[in-house]
Amino acid sequence: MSKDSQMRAAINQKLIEMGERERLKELLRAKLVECGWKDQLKAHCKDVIREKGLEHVTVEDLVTEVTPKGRALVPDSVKKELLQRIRAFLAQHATL
Amino acid sequence: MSKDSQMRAAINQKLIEMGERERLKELLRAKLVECGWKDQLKAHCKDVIREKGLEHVTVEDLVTEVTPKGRALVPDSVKKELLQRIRAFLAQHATL
Amino acid sequence: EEARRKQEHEVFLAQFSFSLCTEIIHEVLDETIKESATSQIEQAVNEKADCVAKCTEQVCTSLVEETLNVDIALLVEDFLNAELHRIHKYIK
Repeated sequence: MSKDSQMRAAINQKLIEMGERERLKELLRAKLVECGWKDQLKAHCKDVIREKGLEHVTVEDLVTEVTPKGRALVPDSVKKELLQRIRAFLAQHATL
Repeated sequence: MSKDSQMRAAINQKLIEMGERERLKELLRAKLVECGWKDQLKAHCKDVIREKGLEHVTVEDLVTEVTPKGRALVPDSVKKELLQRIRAFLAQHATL
Repeated sequence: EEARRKQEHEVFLAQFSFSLCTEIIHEVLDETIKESATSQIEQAVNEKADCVAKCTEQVCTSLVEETLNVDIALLVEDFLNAELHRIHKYIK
């Protein structure tokens, strides 16, 4: 294992241990609701179901169909905020 | 056309296509005879004529007069049986 | 040497932060998209079942009314004819 991947594994371990990974995920979930992403996704799911007909759509089909748009719809500001929080956490725990 | 009226049209279409609509009407008629509906309605016709006098009653008048009671006299059990038969038919034959 | 190591570490942290951020976004998005897809399909299935149930009842009601309208008209006509016949016979 290289030095980098050792370090990566150690940080990941620490993030999980300290509950920060879950907190980051929670923060993102909350931001996605707050910025209307979740509603947009719901509407897109509805459109696809209406377009293809309920009897022709499985959950897997729907996931495949809406994922590209779902990813594209995440606002840059949300991504930036998450990145900053990760950086702040790492900076705060400089020994990592 | 609204979603509901499309659905109603599809159900009717299926019932007519397979001759089930006529069979259901026949079943209803048989049930009405069986439960004494016809006799009760005739008795009601008699009452109306006794009250108004035969010379003052046309077919249309009498129809208008006895229809509400005719509808009310259909037992709920008969309506339920009919509904269940339609449901069973659709479950067996239709992809709506 | 110290400065070089520090800079390397900074670069590493920047890259790590970015890849962790992407990883978390993908993880959360995948979970949320799957949840939404499942619940939207479930909701559509329920809505359709409600619609079928409601429309089946309406079709049944109209079938009963249609049959009753015809049968009541026939019954009344037969009844009046019979009454008239009876009276004529009585008068005779």
